[in-house]
Amino acid sequence: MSAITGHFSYWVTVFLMVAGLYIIISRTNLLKKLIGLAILQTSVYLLYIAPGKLIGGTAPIIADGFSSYSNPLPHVLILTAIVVGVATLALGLALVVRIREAYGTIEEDEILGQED
Amino acid sequence: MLEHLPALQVVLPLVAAPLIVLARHRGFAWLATTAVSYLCLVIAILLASRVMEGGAVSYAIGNWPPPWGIEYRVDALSSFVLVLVALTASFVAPYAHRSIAAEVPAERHYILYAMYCLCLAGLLGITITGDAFNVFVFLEISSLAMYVLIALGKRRKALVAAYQYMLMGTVGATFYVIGVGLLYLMTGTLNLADMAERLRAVEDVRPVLAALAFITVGIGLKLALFPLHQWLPNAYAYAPSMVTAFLAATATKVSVYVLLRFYFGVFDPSALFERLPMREVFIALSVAAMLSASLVAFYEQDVKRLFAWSSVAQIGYITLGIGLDNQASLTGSITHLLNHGVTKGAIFVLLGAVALRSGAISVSVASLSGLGRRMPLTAFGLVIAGLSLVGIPGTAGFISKWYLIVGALERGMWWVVAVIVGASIIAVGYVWRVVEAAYLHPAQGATPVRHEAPAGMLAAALGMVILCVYFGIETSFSVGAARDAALLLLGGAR
Amino acid sequence: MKDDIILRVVAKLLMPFMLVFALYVQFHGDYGPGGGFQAGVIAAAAIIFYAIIFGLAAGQVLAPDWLVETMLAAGVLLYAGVGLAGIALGGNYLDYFVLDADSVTGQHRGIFWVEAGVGCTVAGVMLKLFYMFAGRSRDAEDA
Amino acid sequence: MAVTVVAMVLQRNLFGVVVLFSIYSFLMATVLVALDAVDVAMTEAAVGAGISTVLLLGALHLTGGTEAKPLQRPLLPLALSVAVGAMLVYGMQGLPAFSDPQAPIHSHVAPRYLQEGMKETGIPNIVTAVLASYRGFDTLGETAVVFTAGIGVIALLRRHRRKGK
Repeated sequence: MSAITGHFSYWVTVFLMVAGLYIIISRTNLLKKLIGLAILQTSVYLLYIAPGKLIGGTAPIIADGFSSYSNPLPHVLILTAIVVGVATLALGLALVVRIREAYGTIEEDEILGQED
Repeated sequence: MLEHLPALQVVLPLVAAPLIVLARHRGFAWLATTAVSYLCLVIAILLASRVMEGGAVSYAIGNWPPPWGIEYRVDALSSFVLVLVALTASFVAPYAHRSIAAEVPAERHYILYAMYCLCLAGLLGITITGDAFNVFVFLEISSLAMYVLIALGKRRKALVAAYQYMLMGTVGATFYVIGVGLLYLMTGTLNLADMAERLRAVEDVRPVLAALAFITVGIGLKLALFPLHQWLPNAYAYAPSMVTAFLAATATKVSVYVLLRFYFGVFDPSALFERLPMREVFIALSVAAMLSASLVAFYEQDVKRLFAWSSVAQIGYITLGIGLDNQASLTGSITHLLNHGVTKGAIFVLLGAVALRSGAISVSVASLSGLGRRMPLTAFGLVIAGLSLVGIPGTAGFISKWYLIVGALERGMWWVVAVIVGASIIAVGYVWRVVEAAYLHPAQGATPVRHEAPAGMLAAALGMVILCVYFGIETSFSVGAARDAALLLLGGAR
Repeated sequence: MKDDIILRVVAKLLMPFMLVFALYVQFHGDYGPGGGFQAGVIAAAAIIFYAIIFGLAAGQVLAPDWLVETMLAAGVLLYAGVGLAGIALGGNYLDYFVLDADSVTGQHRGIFWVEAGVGCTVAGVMLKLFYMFAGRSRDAEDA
Repeated sequence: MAVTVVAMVLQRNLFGVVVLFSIYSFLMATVLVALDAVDVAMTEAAVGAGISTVLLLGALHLTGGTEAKPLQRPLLPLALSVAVGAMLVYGMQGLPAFSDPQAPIHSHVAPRYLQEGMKETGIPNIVTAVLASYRGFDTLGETAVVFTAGIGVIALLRRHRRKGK
């Protein structure tokens, strides 16, 4: 039982990752693929942050009266990851907009069907 | 000042980019880019000589001792890759001036140069850092810059190529983060050296194996490891010429470096290669890449795509050395990073010159006819670089293939030797198609007028061609440093 | 949405508070959650909000394009510059200890400027992104 | 959260997907608060539900519409994704249990931040201290990433007086 509950957050991670990856591979719409990518990236957040939590601990802001804090390092890493994620998303969207203007569609198979 | 070289190596191009954006001036942008590229080369060479004399250099950023702070670590392997990246940059930057003018609208030039600086900073940062997460951050800097650079290509297909590369590259980077996350959960540290030490004490190997798988696939996507190479031919073919040259010579090579670093520096390589059939997998994938991509190249009509496929094959050679996993083969692999980087860089730089003069949006093999008359020096350069690609003795390509063959023989794998030779013969085939078109086919239309590329471009291009020969004859730096690096990876001295 | 008086009034009222809140998040990041990145996003959001209600042109009067473009470069320079200051004062790169005689004050100073750099770039980029996407659609409609 | 994700996979109206994505980000932020990651939660709410949604809507406005076709062969991608997921599950079996104070991440490196961080930097919010000082170089890189994306979007989307087209 503890193998299930003890790793609950991991199961969420796995589920999100599979869903994100599935969207990326299976969809032909370029915009939808980007959303899949965003979900894939968010799946990582839980993988890092959940293990840093200590039950009974508090957010890592030092204050009197608390002695047990959750691990701050994953938070820092994921902050960076979020920022990188939104940067990638913005760039991807810009590309999609340009592709749409150049090809008149954002369906991958239709684009690949068009000759140059 | 000298002790700050590791930091300056990365910070200089990183600072140049916002300065260029602030100035918004084409001439300044080019000057700054070129100056920074040369400075980086000087720094890289100084660092390499320091490493050769006194062993690895460690630099604690923010003066926080590792593993709490981020450590920069220059050793035999990373200094070698730094030299490769900076060397290519210093040839491509002066060349860019004319090439870009012809291919990209003028108001985007300064952006392109800023992106180029960021990309350079990213690649150098990946190489020099000793911190697993810092690798990811700089990987993203270089990748985002790269996507933009590709998308600036002239044809609309460049956009799609950039999008595809972005999708696969980001999935790769995310996999890498997952892999690093697993390792972090098992060791509690992000510093690579510290991680390697603490990983030995880890009893449960399952997360480590999963991390290995994720990092392999993630970085494999980035370095176009067969069969994860789909993005590469399009990206190379549709990017602006100078971008292709820079990308082909450096980006995949730096990814290979990351893979080497993790395999031999973090995971315990002996346990790794004993427990899993990694060796067999790598050899099989490499062989498949070498043969299939070479064959595709042989039938390709577009010259840039032809050499892009040839890159997929050449990456096969490099990963083959990892799969063979002995000192000779690793020396071969690492030397090939440099030799192939220089060779491919030279080829794409020359093709850029051809594209500039032909004015067409793409260069097909047929359109090369009469090139020997029109642009004799360029055509001659292509022949030399092509020979180096094939691996004719006296050129750079020969040296690294020689070590790979020695490595295969040490393992007693005769059939691998046969594949190396076979793939080289196919390479003779596709290089010959180019040579044949350039020299033997009569030019279409009127008598060809001699019209070489501008002097600056030609000088840079021929400089790289000379390097192809230089590294084929004078091997004390390339092979010497690569051997040190291989020893380091296999746990020897230095 | 330009004509809705309630929206206009609310927007005008909210704007300064959002900007002040951004500043609070920026400088209070040492003691509570927040920091340069979050502050940058909030500041950008305030202006985006304004621009959505009063139109893109009005937003660009508030934060003109050249300013935004300068901001996004200046932030990175500021950050990297703090690092170089560390070298100039005899420490390592990004070494805050040497920024003041007292190392803790030095740390404080370093973190303050670095966060300011982050906030500057992030606000600039987020605004720029919005301008780019919104400006694009306006052009597309005209065409 | 899982429900919204499934809905996102199924939904073919892209506007719906974007709205769901926004909700998903808010839920993610809530979970992050529960896990003590207040800084991260704040960022995720601002970025995921705020900026990303604005950008997605902007792009949606420019590209328009719904997904054209239903899927033809959904099985292969599904198998591939599940295989990758299985790999992760395999690796996770060996990870330390949830909230185990003995786990390596709690016993190595991080304690110094928590115990000495306040003394060494004078900053009570350890996340800020680590972000800006201990791992300041990561943050410089992160700023550079944002900068790159900003310049990149300018390069791609700025209108120029182009000939013809």
